Order: sequence, then structure tokens, then C-alpha cells
Amino acid sequence: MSIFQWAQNPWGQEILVRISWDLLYLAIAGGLAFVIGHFVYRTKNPPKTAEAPNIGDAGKDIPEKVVRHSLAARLFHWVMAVSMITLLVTAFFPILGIQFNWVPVHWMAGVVLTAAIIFHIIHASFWLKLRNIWISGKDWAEWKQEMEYALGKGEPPPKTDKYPVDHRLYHNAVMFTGLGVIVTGILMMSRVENLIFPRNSYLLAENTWGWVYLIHGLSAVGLVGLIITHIYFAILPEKRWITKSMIWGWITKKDYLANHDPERWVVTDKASK
Amino acid sequence: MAVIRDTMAEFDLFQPASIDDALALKRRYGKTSWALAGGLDSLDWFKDRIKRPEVVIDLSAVESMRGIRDIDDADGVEIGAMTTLTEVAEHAGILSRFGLLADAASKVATPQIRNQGTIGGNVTQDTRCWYYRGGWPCYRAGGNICYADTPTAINREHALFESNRCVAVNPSDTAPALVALDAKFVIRGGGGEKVVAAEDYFITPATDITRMTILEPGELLTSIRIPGTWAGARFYFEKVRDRQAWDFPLVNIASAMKISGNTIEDIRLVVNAVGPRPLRLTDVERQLKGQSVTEEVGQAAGELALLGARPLQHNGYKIPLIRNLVKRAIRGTGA
Amino acid sequence: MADGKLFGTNYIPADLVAKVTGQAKYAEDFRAEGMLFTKLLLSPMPHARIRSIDDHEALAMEGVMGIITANDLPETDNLVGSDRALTMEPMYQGEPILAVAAVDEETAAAAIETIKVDYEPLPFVIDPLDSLRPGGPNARVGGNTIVDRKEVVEIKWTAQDFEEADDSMPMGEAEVEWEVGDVAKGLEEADLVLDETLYHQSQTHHPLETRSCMAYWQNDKLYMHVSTQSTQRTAGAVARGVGIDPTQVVLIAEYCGGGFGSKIAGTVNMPIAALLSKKTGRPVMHRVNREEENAYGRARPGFQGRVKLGFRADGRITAIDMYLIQDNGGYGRSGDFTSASRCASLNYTPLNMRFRGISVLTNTPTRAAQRAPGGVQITAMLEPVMDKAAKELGLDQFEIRRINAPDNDTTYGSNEHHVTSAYVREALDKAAEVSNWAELKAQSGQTNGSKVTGVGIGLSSYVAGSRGFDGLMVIRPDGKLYVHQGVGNLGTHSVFGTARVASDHLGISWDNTEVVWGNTSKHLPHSAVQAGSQTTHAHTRANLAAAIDMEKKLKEVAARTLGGSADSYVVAGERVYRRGNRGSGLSFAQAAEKAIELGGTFDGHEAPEDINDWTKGAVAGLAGQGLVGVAKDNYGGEGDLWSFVIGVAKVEVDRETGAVEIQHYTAVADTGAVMNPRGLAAQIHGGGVQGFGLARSQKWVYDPKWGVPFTQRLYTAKPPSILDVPLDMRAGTVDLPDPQNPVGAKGIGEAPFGAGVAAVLCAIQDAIGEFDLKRSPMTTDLILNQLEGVPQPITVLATDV
Amino acid sequence: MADQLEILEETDKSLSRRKFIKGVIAGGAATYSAGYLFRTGTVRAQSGAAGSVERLITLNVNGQERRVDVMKQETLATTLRYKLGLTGTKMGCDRAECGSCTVLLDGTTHYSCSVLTHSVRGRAVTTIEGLADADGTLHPVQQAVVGGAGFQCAFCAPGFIMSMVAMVDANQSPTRAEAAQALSGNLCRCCDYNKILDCAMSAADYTRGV
Repeated sequence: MSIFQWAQNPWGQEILVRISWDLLYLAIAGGLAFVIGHFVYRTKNPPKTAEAPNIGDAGKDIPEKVVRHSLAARLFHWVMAVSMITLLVTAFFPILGIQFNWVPVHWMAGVVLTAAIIFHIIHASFWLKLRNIWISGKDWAEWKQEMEYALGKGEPPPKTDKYPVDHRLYHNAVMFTGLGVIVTGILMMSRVENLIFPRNSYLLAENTWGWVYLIHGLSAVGLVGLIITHIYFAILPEKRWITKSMIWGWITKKDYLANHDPERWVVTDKASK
Repeated sequence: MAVIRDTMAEFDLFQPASIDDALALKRRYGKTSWALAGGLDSLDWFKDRIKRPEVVIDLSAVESMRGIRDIDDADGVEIGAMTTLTEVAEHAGILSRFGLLADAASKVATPQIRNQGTIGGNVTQDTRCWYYRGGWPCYRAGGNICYADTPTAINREHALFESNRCVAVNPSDTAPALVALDAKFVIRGGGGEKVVAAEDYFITPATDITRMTILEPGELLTSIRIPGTWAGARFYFEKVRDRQAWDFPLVNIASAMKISGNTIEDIRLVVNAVGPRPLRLTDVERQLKGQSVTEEVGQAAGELALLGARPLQHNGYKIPLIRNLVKRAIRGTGA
Repeated sequence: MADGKLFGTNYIPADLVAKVTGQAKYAEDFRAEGMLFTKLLLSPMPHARIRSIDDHEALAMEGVMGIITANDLPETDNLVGSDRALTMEPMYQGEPILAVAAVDEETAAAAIETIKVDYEPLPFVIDPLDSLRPGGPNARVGGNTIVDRKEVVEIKWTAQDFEEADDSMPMGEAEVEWEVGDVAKGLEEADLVLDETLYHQSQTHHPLETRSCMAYWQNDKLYMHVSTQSTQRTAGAVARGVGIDPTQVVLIAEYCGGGFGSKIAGTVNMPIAALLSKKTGRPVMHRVNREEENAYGRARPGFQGRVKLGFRADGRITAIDMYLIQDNGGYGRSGDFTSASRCASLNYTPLNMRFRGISVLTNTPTRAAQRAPGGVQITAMLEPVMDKAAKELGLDQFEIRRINAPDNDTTYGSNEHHVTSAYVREALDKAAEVSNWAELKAQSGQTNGSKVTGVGIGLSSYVAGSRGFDGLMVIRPDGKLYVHQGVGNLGTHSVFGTARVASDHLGISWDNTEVVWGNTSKHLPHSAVQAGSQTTHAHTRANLAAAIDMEKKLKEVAARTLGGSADSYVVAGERVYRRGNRGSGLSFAQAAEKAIELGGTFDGHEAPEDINDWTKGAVAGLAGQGLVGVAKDNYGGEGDLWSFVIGVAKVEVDRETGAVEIQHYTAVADTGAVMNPRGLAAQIHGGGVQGFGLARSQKWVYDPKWGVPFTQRLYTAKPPSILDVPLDMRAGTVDLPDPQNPVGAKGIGEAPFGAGVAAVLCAIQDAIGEFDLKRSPMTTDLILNQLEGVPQPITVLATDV
Repeated sequence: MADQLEILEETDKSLSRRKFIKGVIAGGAATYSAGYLFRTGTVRAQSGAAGSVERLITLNVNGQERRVDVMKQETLATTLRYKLGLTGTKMGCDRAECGSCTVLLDGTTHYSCSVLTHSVRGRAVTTIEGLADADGTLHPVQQAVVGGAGFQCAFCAPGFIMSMVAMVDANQSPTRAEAAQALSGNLCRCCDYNKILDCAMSAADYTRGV
């Protein structure tokens, strides 16, 4: 098992070609290991479904359907999901031995993903509360507590803000790997025939290309692991209310009160954005 | 890159006497093994010390892979993959029924190479892209670049069609003839025997950028069957090259045509050395059916053949060359 | 052949049976007890400095007996910038770095793969114009040109030089410049002025036998088997390269599998086998493979050129203003471009001429003479322009050349030298007759389906001899004449042909004449190098001089034995006898016996003063073995020796594919009196066909980004095959003796080459119309682009494609 | 699988009853008359398991049975030149691109630089040294070449002559064009093709005895 793939250039110098595809198998294995591990743990200690406290009049302003994801946000998520899956399939199936004409589909899906992410960045920076997704110092403490509690130690963690810390962590992981693949991917388009950039494999210096391929590869296999876990959680019964919200956009008042702290995620008819 | 490109590195040599034994060896040694037919392509790789198999399986002792026999009540022929190009070019039955193939085989390289090179080897040979042959770490060699399609590349011999990242071409002379004759390739492997159309034997980089054919490591091309379908049709083969001996085609063309009166009833038209596999001009064929043989029809067909061509810096000449060769194929004569 | 003249008749070369039975041994065919094998490590980079070499793993391998690098080479007083067998600063991809000797090639190759070389890549350049641009890269750390073969300096042209040129070749500061007459005036007076930018690519020699060597030491003598054009003159080169005295070298080179100028006095790699043999104490075989042959086996320099030609309405050339940029490779300044200026001056006898040139260093293989160095390039470049002018002036291709042709009174070049003889008009007439030009010309432009016919001629010249070497021969007691030849045997047969002059003079049959050649231990005289078409002229003279000395001594021996005065004796019928009394005389065998008794100058115990020291040594070695005839060529003479060849070609160009079929070729030579008609035909046809290769198919290709070549293989370099030559080939000669050679002979190796290139290029041009790209080779793709109006992928000046 | 690989005595290839002819070469230093060492294959585990045969094989060269010690990756040109001392067969390129190494295998021309020696067992190998009679009488083709003063440097001559022999065996009255085709696998860098074709044509005459 190696991490990098090397080659000798026409002058006999060692050059970095890309990551070793062993890492792909490692990522798949890692992702599945986590899933299995978590599932085993989960069957041992079934998740306690949080009770929605009765807060009486305090919740009279809270609508029955609490909007969690705007239409734009949901569209983005699903466009990204589809293009991301397409990219991973077109990238890795040939490596796994399923051969087909993957390059055009791959770069096109890449373009879609890029566009989607650009949209998301703009949309998020101007219309969404960035602090919803950012991670601050106290989040770490909370996350630690959450983990300890999950392992049966300590106090139950406080109810969360709009996005629980683990969601935010996941979002950041996807953000970095995602940016990694698209930035390098755009450069790599100059190495294949495509409708957008002229082909010029000498665009970057040989070693720079090595890094580009390395980052692209690492990010891509990273995403493989991340997406496996993402899908796993999305289909867990106790998380379904979140998954639904990514389809319909809202959660029930009950789920809202059960899982979120109205103090931290203030929802009123007006403020439910 | 090989530091020194001379003197073959060591390998184990096996000379099985039967296909089963050869396959058994292939199974046993897998990717570290190399099947050797005429050896003219293989030994070159070995001497360059770029391809270094641990085990070489020399098929020259497999009698059942040699020779030519009639099939389909003597309308067609089956040619053992280890049959030499000279035998193919001089075989009476092939000369009389499938002159196209004899013509193509007789234009390969030189007499010595035809005396040793086999039909199986000729259709399975690797590309001659000089960047790839030079041991450069290109896509085809497992790298992530095509040196032949860069702003400064010298790519006079390279591809205009079906080039997916890699712009190397298939250099075979007999391959287009066999596609034109609708030949069937018989492949033996772990899963027993499978028969594929000549067209489907050759692949593009889109399918596997490191290979030229569908032949898997554990498989052998054992024979080639030419059905009677095109026996005695009007054939045309032409190979344009820099030297009249020892040269690969700049472009070659093979066509089989059935005409009644002056009307084209059916035709198969294939050009090679323009892409990673012999390029069958199916659209042109469709257009031509029912047409009559005239310069105009030929001209139109030639133009149609160029759809989708993507010339590189140095191979633009292949555009008129393909067009004119198609024209000549329909005209049925060079001059 | 007992009586009757041998000179001018066909014969069977003495070595031919050995050649057709495989008994002829070339350097690589020798074996010795305990012989080791060598493999080289070649530079993967076009220009680099070697920081370090780690070969400990290789040395530890079983069977590896020794490794040498440039540090093991003796210091030599080479010309500035000339290359050596191994280097620590490779100037081109493929230059040898080190050599491994092992028990077999497999071990040596495996050892090479374990050696780690730390290279520091340096800037490199493969196109001379790139190096001349302001701020352009230099091929050498010191600069980009070698002035006067003395120092490496940097010459850059100005941005303005390049702008002014637009599509033509820029012309900045020159390295060499001369003018005869007033070119500006000449161009003014012209009715037609052509300003052409032209290109001729560099070209590897591709001798079929690579420059393999085998060496071993015995009693402090180096026994060296090499592939070399010359024999006696190679021993010195070996000695220099190995750092020993020439007397310590026994050079064996009976056969040479082709050199064409790349093996004149041996090869640069000779010291490798010799030094490894010394280091290991075992014989060492250095088999050079084809890739190596094309790397360090020398090449013809390419030219980028711009020429202004002024013509009077009657076709007379009033002025040639010529600028050549020479692609020099990384080492030793090549003389091709200055030779080219002389050829242009001689072939067209312009009323005024100016030449400017610069030889630019590039990181490509070392250049050296290749059959008509400079002459081939300039002939290939200018002859199509001559045809263009003929067309515009409404003159026949022969006519315009006849009008400008040189003759016996012509002076040429910067210093207005004379030629000894030039029968070019006669040659042109003969060529028109032999090729049946009238009929060919009528076929010009005729079409046959998609094919169109073109005809063309090429006028080519080159130097054809030198003077002042020694002849040495012995009549032994067996009555046979042994002619010792220090020249080489590379297939021109001049090693035998020039001996026949002596047989003729002494009236001895060819059967009783033995030629001694190819081994410096066999007492060979100081000789011309087997190059530049020198030997035919130089050694007919030298051998005749020695034969005359032999005749004189025969008579004296007879006189001393039988009484009377020497001049009362005659030599005939393999006897020396009293005039009028055949009975009273000596057979050659008896004369040899007597000579040994008499000693002194007769049997070589004394040698003439004026001969070369090397020859004196050879005479001493023969002392006492028979009657020795030895003399220096003192005939003298002034002016330069040149031969001329007219090529006539007919081609058929397929307008749909760009394919060219050469259907007819005639070559007619002005090469003095003909020594060996069949050999002459072989020379002018063979040279012509080599020219076909340069005109049509032969390639020299580098990747510009990496500076790595692709034409190191014969199938990518594409020299002509037997199917690329016409079945109808004719030869002729004007057979007019050169006044400065007693038998009238001139050499003929060089001139045929250019005639072949030019005739074919002109014929293609005649068939398809003027070339947009005036360059060679004119390959199928370029022709088709021109015919179809497809933009050419390269500019006329593009190198290495 | 391994048990399928039974070891057999080296026999003629055409016998199909036995499973393998094994060209696998055992280790151990081999020397040859000229005295220099040749590298020998190191035995690999598999081949050991599969068993290996004596690397000494018998070749039929110029009508003689020659026992010779051959590496598995050895080409016929190497065997002829270095093991059997038949240096008349030249190596110009070692890549099947020049024809200097042309020999006859059962009468047809091959580039001996590109034939594995182990694959010619049981075939008749003819080299330039095998053409003339024992008494030195030259083969008609050789006579024709000598008569026509064929070739210049003649490094290509042995290869060309082998091709001429194959040509006249196949066609005793070739046209000049047919002769050129028959010789098109041989390169002459002196480009003496015209004289070579003259010789080929007279070789046909000599063979027909005219």
C-alpha cells in the first residue's frame, strides 16, 4: 500500500503523478468501518428520542412547520449531491474496473458542481446567517460533551442551534474537500479535450501538476468517505426528520422543540428563515 | 523512462504446445506474463527495457493456432492467429475471395517481418506513438499527460478521431481490412471461448487508455474468422507512407463494396492510423448505399468522412488525405 | 589482365569473396579470450552538469569488472569545444557519461540501471534562431558560437534584426563574412532578383555498421579493432584519445561498414574500449547500438538560409548575396557553411558575391563532415531556386546552368582560387544526352489520372583530391608486387583501384599484384584520410611515384647484376631486361633476391629523405624483404581539385495523396579520367540515392520542450529503401583527364549526393509548382498540404521537425 | 496447475502429445570456447516449481547439429555471433529495421536479431557461412554478386545475399521490380541499390544456369 504514485519524466527525474489508488480503497473501507461501527453501537444503545418540552405560550409564535432549508438551499444541496455522485462514479468506477467513456461526463458534472458551489457561496454569504454554520470555541466544548454523553458519560448536551456541531463539522469537511476538487479540477480541464478551455498540458510546471493531481485525488477519496457516512445518517430513522427537511424544507414544531433550543435558534413566523 | 534501452532483461520462457497450456500459464502468471506471437513488437519493448515481463509465453509451438482453413462451406476462411502475414498474403483462397486482406498483409513492413509477424500480432500490436514508445510517462503508460497533444508536440503521425486524452493511433494494415470484411475474432480465456466482431476487438482510450484491444491479460486471440459475406466483393486497399518499405501508414484505407451495375448495394469502409482504432465510416456507408459510383458521390463521401475530425498541429494533412482516399476507394482505383 | 591497361577497366575487388561469404571481419566480429562487454550510460537531458555519480551498487555486482567516466580520460589538446568519449557536462541528450565493463552485455546493462547520476539541468536550445534572439538560451555556459575554432563567445541579434525580417530569415551580426566584387551593384544590374528564405535540416549519417570497437593490450601495445574510414591516419587519433604514443598502437580496420564522413579518422568513442581494457586487464568489446550510433555518431549540420540571387534576362547570375545560419550542435565548429559558400560560388560563377554566416551552438549531436559537407545543403537549397528563375526567364533548366557553369578558367570563393579542371558544360550536355532530356522535358506536367509528372536536374560539385602523400610497394622474392596502402577500405575500392596504377606502370598483372591494407602493423605509408574524395587523386599520384622509383631500382639492380647502364634496361612482361634482348634480364623474383643482397635503398635499409616519418618507419619495417619502391608525391600542381555531378530525375506526384514516385534518375560526372567504370557508377548512383533520402523521407526530429530526439531509430529516421529508387537508373561521365594527375584521375565520393537531393526536389517542384516551403525533406504531408491549400504546420525555418 | 507443468525431455516441437517444451533456463555459469563468461539465468521460484530443462539445446545450423548453451531471452543473432562464432551475420540495428542479420529459417528470410533462439529448435538455420560448398565453391548467388562487383562497404551484403537466395529459390525469373520487392527488407546505406538489383537479376540467371 502506497500513498503516492511516482513516475520518471523524459529527463529521468522523479515526478509525482497522483495519489495511489490504494487510498480509494482505504477511504471506502474507512467510511464503511465507521458506518458499521456506529450501527453496532447504535443497536447496543438505541437512541433516546428527545421529548418536546411543553413551553406553553412561549411557543405560540412558533409555526407548525418550522422552515429549516430555503428552496434555494435545498436546490443547491441536491444539485451538488447529484453532480458529486456523478463525479465520484465517473472517477472511480473505471479505477474499480468498470470501464466506460467517463471523461466528458466527469468534466461536465464538475462544471455543474462548480456553478452550484459558486451560487451557494454567494447565496450563503448574503442571504444566510453564516454564524449558523461557523464553528466557534464553545462549539468544541459542546461537541466534546455530546461525544462523552454518546459514550454514556456526563450530562446530556444542551439542545442545539439551527445546526448541531457535528453537522457544522461535516459541512466544513465537505467545504474544504469540495473546494479542493473543484479548484484543481478546473485546472485539470486544460489536460483533456473540453468545450471550455483549450488543451494545454504544459499550462503548469511539472511539479505543480503533481500537487494539483495530489490534492484532487486526496479531496476526492476524502469525499468518498464523507458521502458514505452522510448517506448512512440520512437514512437512519432517528435522523429522518432532518432528511425530510432537506426535501420539504421544514421540520415540525415538535421536532423543533425536541431538538433545538428556541433561545439559540429563534423561530417566529417572521424570523423563521 | 529507461536509463538504458538495449539488451533484454531476463525473463522465464515457456513454449506451450496447446492453447489450453498457454491459457493455464497465463492464469498462473497473470499480469507478470506476456504472450509472444511473432515477437517483432514485443522484443522491441523488451530490448528497450520498458516492458519487463517476468514470464514470456512463446506461442510459436501452438500448432492449433496456425494455418488457414475454409469455413461456411468454403465461402469464408478461418485464420489461426499465429499464421504469418506471408502465408495470409499468399494463400490462394484469401487471394481469390478476400484479396483485400492479402493486399493489406502484403503491404506490411518488409518480407522478413511478414515471414515472422503473425496476423494475430499485427492486429494486436501496440501503438507507435513515439512519446509512448520512448517510455515517457504518458496516459497510456499510466501517467496523467499526453505529451503528443501539447502546444509544442510533434504529432504528424497522430490521431484526429476518437482521441480521448491520448492521441495515439492504431498502426495496423490488416486491422482495417478485417473490419471491412466483417471478420470475427475468436478469443479464448478463463471463461471459455468468445467471438467478437473485428470492430469490437479494438478499443479507444475512453474504454481503457492503456490498451488497444479488448484482450484481457488472461486471454488469447486464437483465430480470425472471415465470413463469406464479402467474398469476391469489389475491394480497395491503399496505404500512404513515407517509405515504400519498413513504414507504418500515415493513413490507410480498406473498403469492400457490392455493386450491381453502377449502384452501390452495400459497402464497408474503414480507415486506420487516424485514431486509436480502425475507424469504420458507418455514416458514409449509410449515405452511399443505393448511390451510383461517380466522382461526385465519392467527393461527397470523402467530405462526410471528415465529420468530427480534430486535427493537431502537425497532422492536418490527414484531412485531405482521408477525403481523397475515400474518394479513391469508391472510384476503385488510385489514379 | 596480364597485359593491357588496368586503369579504366572494371575489376573484382580483392576483398569481395570475403565479403560475400561472411568471412570479412568488421570491428564487432573479433573475439578474444576473456573478452568483456561494455554498455554506456547516456545523458537523458539535452544539457546538464553532473553533480555526482553513485556507482557503488554497480561495482558490487557480480560480473562487473570496471567503470570509467570522463575523469579517466587523458587530457588532450583538442580544438576548443570539440567533444570527448565521455563527459561531465553533456551537451545533448544521448551523450555518453560513463561506461561499464562486465562479463556480458546483460550484466553491463543491469549495472547501468543501478547507477545514480545527480544531474543539474542547464538551459538548452535546439533551434539556432532561438539562441540568437535577445536573451535567448545558450547551448554552452560560455556562449552560443565558437569563433575561429578558438573561443566560445555569445552573439545575440537585436529585436530589430528579427522585426525587419518578418517572414524572411533575420540577418544579424555575422561570424564569417566575405565579398567578391560589388553585390549591391550586381543586384542593381539584375533584371530578376529572387530573395529566398531556405532551409535544409540536419541529418544523421546512419552508417549500417555502428562505430563498435574492440581493444586489448599486449606487451604494452594497444591492439585496436575499430570501424574507420582511414587506416594509417586513425592510429594517431587512437593514440591521442588514449594518451599514448602512436607507435604503441596497432590499428586493425580491414573493413568499414560505411562512414560517409562520420568515421574519417576513427570515432570519438574509441578510447572507451581501450581504457576499460587497460583498467580491467581484459579485452573489451564495445558494441555500439543504433540509438547510440545516432546519438554520438555525428550528423550533417542543418542550414537556415537567405539568398538574394540577381539574374540578367539571359540567365547570367550577376550577384549572389547569401546568409547561412549553421546548426552546429554543441561541439567543435563545423566548416560546412563556409564550404557551402565556395560551392555556390563555383557552381554558379556569380559576377559578384557576398557571403555572411554564423555557426550557432545547439544542444544536439556533434556535427561532422557528411559526404559533401556544406555542398549537399547548399545544392539542395539553391537548385530549386535556379529552376524557379529559369521558369521566370523562360529558360530551359539545363540552359540556365550552362550559362553560369564554371570551366577550367573559373576562379571561385573568397580568395578566387583556380580549379585544376571543370568540364561542367560537357557534363551537362552528356547528362541531357544520357537521360534523353528532350523526351523527359516533354513529359513535364503530363497527368495520368491523379498523378502528374515532373522533371528536374541538380548540379553538384565538391572537392576531389589532395597532394603530397607517400607511395610504398615491395617486389618480394615470390615475384609479386605488394602495394602497401594506408588509406581505408570503406567500399569505394580506391584502396585497390589506386594500386592498379602501379601495376600498369610496372606491367605486372593484377593477379601478381597484392594489396596490403587495413592493419598498421603491416607497414603502411603515410596516406590521405579516406575522406573528401581525396584518395583517388592523391594515391594514384603517390603510387605512380613509388612505381617509378620501383622501375628505376629494377633497372639499377639489373645493371648492377648484368652490367651496363640502368637506362639500357626496360621493364616489361614482369621482367627487367636489356633493350632488344629479352633473354638478358631478371625476373621480378630474381630482382627481388638481388635487391636484398644489395641492401641500401634497394631493400629499404635506406629510405628517401623527403618521405613522411611514418612512411620511413614502414620502410624500415619492410627492410630486407624485397625490392622496395617508395616515394613522395612530388608532382606538385596548383589550384583546387573539384569534381562535378549532374543529376536528372523524373518523378510522378500523386495530387490526391502527395505520394512521390521517382521513376528515372541519371547521374553524369566530370571526375577526370575514369579509373573504375563500375565503381564510378556505384558512387554516383549511391550518392544520388542517399540524396533521395534527404529530399523525400529522412527526418531529424526533436521535441522542442524536452530537447529529446525521436529519429534515433531507422524506422523513424527513414533512410531510403530499395523500393524508393527508380528501376531505371543511368550513369555517364565526360571522361576528360584532369591535367594535374599523371593518369588524369579525380575523386568522386562527394559530389553525387547533392545532385540526387537537388534533382528530386526540382522534379517535385516542377510537378506541383513552386514550394511555399523551400525546405527539405519535401515529405508527403507537406506536398499534400501545398496541393490542397492546407496551411503548412511549420514555417520554412522550423528546425528539428 | 503446477502438476500440469510436467517436465519433459526436449523434443521436436511438432510432437503435440507432451504438454510443454520448456525453454526455462537453469542457473550455473557457462563458458564457451572463446573463453568469456556469459551471464546465466537465475532460477526463479516458479520455474523451479515447474521444473526446468537443460539449457543446452541443439540447433541445426548450416546443416550441422550444434549443441549450444542459450539464455531464455537470447536472440538468434546473438547465439550465431557470440556462441557459434558465425559473425558473417551482422547486427546493424538489433531492431528488425536494417536486414543485416537476415538468415534463412527453413528457407524463408528472418531477422535473426528479432527471433528468440529457443524458438528455432527443430528448424533449419542457414547463414551466409552456409552457402558455399565445403570445397569453397561459391553459391550461384555469391558468384553473381562477385561477378557484378556487388556492394560497397558490404556490411549489408550477408543479409542481402540471404534474401537473394530466398528469392531465387522462390522465383528463378523475377522481374527487376519483383527482385526489388524480394530485397525490400534489406537496407543498404551506401544506397548501392542499382548495382545490387543488377546482381540479383544475374543471380537469377546464374541459378537458371544461363
